Amino acid sequence: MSVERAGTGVSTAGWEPKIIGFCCNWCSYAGADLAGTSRIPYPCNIRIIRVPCSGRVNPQFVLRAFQRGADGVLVAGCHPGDCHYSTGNYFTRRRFLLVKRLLEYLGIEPRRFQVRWISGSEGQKFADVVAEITEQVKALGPAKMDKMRDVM
Amino acid sequence: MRYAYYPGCSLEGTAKEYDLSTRATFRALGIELEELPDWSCCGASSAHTTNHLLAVALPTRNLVIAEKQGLDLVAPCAACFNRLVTAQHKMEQDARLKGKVEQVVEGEYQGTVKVKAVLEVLATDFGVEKVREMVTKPLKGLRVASYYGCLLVRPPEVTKFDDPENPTTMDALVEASGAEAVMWPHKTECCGGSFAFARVDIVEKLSNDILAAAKSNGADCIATACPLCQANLDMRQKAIEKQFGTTYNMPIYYITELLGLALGLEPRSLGLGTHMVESLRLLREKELA
Amino acid sequence: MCWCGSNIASTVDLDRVQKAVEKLTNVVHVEQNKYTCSEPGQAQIVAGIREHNLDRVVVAACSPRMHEKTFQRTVAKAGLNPYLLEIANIREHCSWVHTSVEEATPKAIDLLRAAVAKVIRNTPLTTSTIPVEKRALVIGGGIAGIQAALDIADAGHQVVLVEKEPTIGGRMAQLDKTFPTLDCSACILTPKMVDAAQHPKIRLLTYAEIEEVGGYIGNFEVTIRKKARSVNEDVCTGCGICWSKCPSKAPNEFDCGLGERKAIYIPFPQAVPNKPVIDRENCRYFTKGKCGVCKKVCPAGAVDFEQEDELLRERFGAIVVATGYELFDHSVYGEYGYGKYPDVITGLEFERLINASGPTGGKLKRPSDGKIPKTVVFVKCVGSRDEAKGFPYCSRTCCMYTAKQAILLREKMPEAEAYVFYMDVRTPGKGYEEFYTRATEEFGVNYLRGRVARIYPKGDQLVVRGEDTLVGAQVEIEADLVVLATAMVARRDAAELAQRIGFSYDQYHFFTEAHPKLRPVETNTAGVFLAGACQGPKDIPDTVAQASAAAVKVAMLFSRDELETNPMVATVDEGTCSGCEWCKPTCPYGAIDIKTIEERVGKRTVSRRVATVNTGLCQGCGACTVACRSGAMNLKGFTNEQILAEVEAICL
Amino acid sequence: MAVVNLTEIVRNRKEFIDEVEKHGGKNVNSCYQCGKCSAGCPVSYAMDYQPRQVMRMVQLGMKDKVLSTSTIWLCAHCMTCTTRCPREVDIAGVMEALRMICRKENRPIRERKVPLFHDLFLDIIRKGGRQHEFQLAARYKIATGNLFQDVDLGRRMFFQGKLRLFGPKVKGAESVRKIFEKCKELEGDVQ
Repeated sequence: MSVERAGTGVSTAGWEPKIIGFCCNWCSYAGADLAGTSRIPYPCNIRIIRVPCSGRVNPQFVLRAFQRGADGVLVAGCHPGDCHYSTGNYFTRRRFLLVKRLLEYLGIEPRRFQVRWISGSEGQKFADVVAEITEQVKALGPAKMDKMRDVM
Repeated sequence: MRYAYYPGCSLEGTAKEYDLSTRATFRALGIELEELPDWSCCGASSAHTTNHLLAVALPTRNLVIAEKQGLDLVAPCAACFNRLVTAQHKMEQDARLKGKVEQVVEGEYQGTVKVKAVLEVLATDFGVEKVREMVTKPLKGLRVASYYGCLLVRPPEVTKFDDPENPTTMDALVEASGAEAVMWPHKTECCGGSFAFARVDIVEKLSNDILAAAKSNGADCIATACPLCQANLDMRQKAIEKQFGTTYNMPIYYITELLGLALGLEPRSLGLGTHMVESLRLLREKELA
Repeated sequence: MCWCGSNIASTVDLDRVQKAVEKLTNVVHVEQNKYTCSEPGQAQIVAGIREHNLDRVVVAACSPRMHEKTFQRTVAKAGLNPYLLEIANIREHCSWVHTSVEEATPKAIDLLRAAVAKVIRNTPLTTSTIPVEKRALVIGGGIAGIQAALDIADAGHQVVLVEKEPTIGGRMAQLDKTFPTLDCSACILTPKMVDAAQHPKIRLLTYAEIEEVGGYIGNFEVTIRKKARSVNEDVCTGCGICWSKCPSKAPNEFDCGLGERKAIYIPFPQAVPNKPVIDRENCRYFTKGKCGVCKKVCPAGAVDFEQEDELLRERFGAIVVATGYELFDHSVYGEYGYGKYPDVITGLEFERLINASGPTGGKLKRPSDGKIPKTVVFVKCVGSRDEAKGFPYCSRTCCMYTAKQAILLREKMPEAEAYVFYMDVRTPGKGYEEFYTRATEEFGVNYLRGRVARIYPKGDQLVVRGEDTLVGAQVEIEADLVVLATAMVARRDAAELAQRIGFSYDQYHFFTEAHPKLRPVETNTAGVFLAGACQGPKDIPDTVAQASAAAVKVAMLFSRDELETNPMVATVDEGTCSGCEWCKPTCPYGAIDIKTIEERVGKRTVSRRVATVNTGLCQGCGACTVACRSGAMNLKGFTNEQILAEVEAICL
Repeated sequence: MAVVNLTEIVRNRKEFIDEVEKHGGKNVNSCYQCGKCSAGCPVSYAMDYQPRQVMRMVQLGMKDKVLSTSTIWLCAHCMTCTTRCPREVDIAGVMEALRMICRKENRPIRERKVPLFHDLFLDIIRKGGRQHEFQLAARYKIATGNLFQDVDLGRRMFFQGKLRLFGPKVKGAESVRKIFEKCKELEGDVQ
């Protein structure tokens, strides 16, 4: 299957990045909900996928996102020590240090990929993180992932 | 057993009896000492209070020489010992510093030489039991307070020698010599160290506390393994007595002097008799010299 | 698609969304609704399912954390498996955080596309049920265990209370008085001990330990080792002739070794059960083979030298762990004399020395020479708030027990002077600050702010040297007795017990609660609860509160005959599992085991090791799925395929 | 004591703490003011501020105040504080760092004789490779104008053969001089 990505090779004027956020159900997803109930605005570029735990996020999901044309990926979990499943986010932390280096190897700027700890009470932080990562990804421009198309 | 020997500046002057007695005692035990060729000053507290690099470079010059000699290094002076092991510790922790120091001393530092205090060589390498076996003139009836001071035991992660609050190595050697090791609480209190010039009043107060503690715990004399401690307690004792209106008359021996005596060596050959506080009278009273 | 009044509809152009969604493959029917969660809204969904014969439903509305359960019930009403529903969160994650319709509308389309992509890969999931064995095991017979056992039993359930020592009572039995009311510890504890022993629903197993724990919530299989007491409990009347005649003595652990007991003994007069035990290490019969006095004098014939350890296998539905604490061993402090000065004692030793039934009959005599001390120095934070030689945490109870001990001293011996070296005085409890104020104002206890640097002997006294940091000067006190407020630390076998039962503990080996704020008495292992200081330093009021809370959790569990299991659990594709076992250590619940399966390869039958998931233990975190190298591990409800489909749908 | 206006001081404290840590004072911010250092300090009685108070001044960034204390000069570097600190702060190292900063910035020194002694000590090593106690004593006395301090003691030591009038000769004295020069070059002379 080959999917043509909109905007490839086109001028970046009016371009808006697409960012995928994997949020754990117990902390970060709840933090995003709180940003909503508190009506804290943030850039519309993020699309959240709910997962039970940040430890559920397989690096494959991240790579697939970039392959299919995402410009940035955020993985958000509970603060270390607060994991609902007690240790899941420790795996996340270790795993994604490696993923950053793998991305660099693949020619994707590591800053396009970020792991953050956001608790269910940190609505403002969620909004801030989204604003920050959107800003950074915008500065980097569209991700160029032509080489990785459908090798997986 | 053979060691490289780093006497240090004090042992050439005010602490010459420490040098004499260390060499004599080691010879009597059959431990060979080979003086480090062309050694230089470790910089003592003056260097590390002034310039970090200098404080590591000065001892390292000597460590580099010792590495060429290929023997573990004995440093009788506690200050020298402390500066040498501190330099080693710092370079072990910080590779960049090591590089910088190597550049300064124009030599390569490998970290192959172990620096040891006299007490460690005698008690651990040689062995307290073996010392006891070789004693021919047990120092019966002598009540000795072992005084370690600061630089042998602190900071413990650097000196890796005995215990910082209640060391016992010297006490074991004192017991091995046939004397009685007095239990007392001031084993590692500070004597004032390098304030001997700039703040004599501090040295006098701190040394007085130590002398008073030794006396009240029933000691006849104090044993040391540091020229600074010995100098402060011995040379200043008269002035302290005057200042605090008390009398101690307490000889301050080097541990090597006491051991040499127990091994049957001549008091004069150990430098006994060159102390400021009469050091032979007590020994004669106890029929030990 | 829900308008949520104007909450969604004012920012998301739902008509535009509808047009986009209608075009998606598999989408049969789209409709809008003003308030989907309302009664008519839900009826509309049910009607839609029936009318269009739908087998998957996506609701685009508020957060699934809000109404996922509601809509699951709705689709179930229409005869659909509740797990064939997905929610697209277009309110909290879209309409409420974006202001312009031009921003929110395309995002809402993306979110719906992702939900559709996921839902077509949903499979029906069913919850299974497991039966609940309505018997509770309480481990530890201190005040926490006693309270938990009594509460569970009063709720009508069977309880087995296991205690390692020959008697229940624990640390609280060793205390003299309790703060902040100064009532006598024994007076309030012993009635509870008796209640526990006489309760028809409680079975006491003293001098017993947990050997093995298997199973899961509702169905634990526990092996208990009942150590040989050498006394037949059923026959013994506790008359006491044996221990009055026993010729061998040993230090009394209950008095912290400050007094003596016999080799056949009860730890203290109010012990429950009031049946002695033979300490075989100190008994002449066992060490020398001769004696047997106790056996000869026992009128009931209860002494049994041949008795052996007994292993009991029991089934329980829930476990309450209440194993308590130990005190920090202050012998690491060279500056305080390495624990070698006899007159430098711990707070617990002070309790025994001042207690009327203690080794000195309640006369505070110091251990070295029995002299009555005139100057007593209390040193707080020994082993606590000390990264270098102890633990960084605050031990929480020492401020109060030190104030109490200083008050007891001044009350009993007004001529004695009391000094307390402290860094902070922490009194966050009901009546605690007032109690501390009484210590300083009414009882004239001298509080000095500063940590003690050194304690050393001088004559028959101890010099305590500190800084009064409020004056900014060194201070020295020549004391007759020094009492160290040593920290509460985890029991040395705590980690081992946690591993045996299968729940987690922290870096200090205190047991970890499931959530530090919201689930303070649960562990991360379902069916195992915590009470008391095994979870962290705690005083008696907090311990009792936690014990009752744990009991309620047990009672809640036992209020049901069966438990529904979470259907969103990990599952193994045995065909691709390589048996590498990488998944096993990632599981925080110990839910993954390895089993051997038989397989036909060509004409031969070979056996192969594969992972298997215990669905009773699995909580569905998914950590194992990522650890799995062959992709054999998957998580129901959040499968790899579902999440990848969402990713792709968003990136379109 | 005058009111300390912390508004500006605290704003710049990070800079000062970094400087202290760069000069070897570790974990300054870990100090929680328990006073164990000061309680065990043998020289505490002679200091104008307790070592604990010095630590607090550093934490708050009170640079001028802390560098004018006598405490930093009266620390004997016996390391009792460092060894006992429950927060693993190297208090003796902080004192050392403060002394160095004080000298680097040519600030007035409260205990002038202390660094004077160290300077003379090092000067003799620089020139001769080893220490020469007689020279050190003589030069110190001249520099402080206190010619008759310990004269009697000196005479007795001389007769015991403990004071050598002429300094030792080290073949490598030249290489020691070079070490001084290079250290000066790399770290800057603080004398």
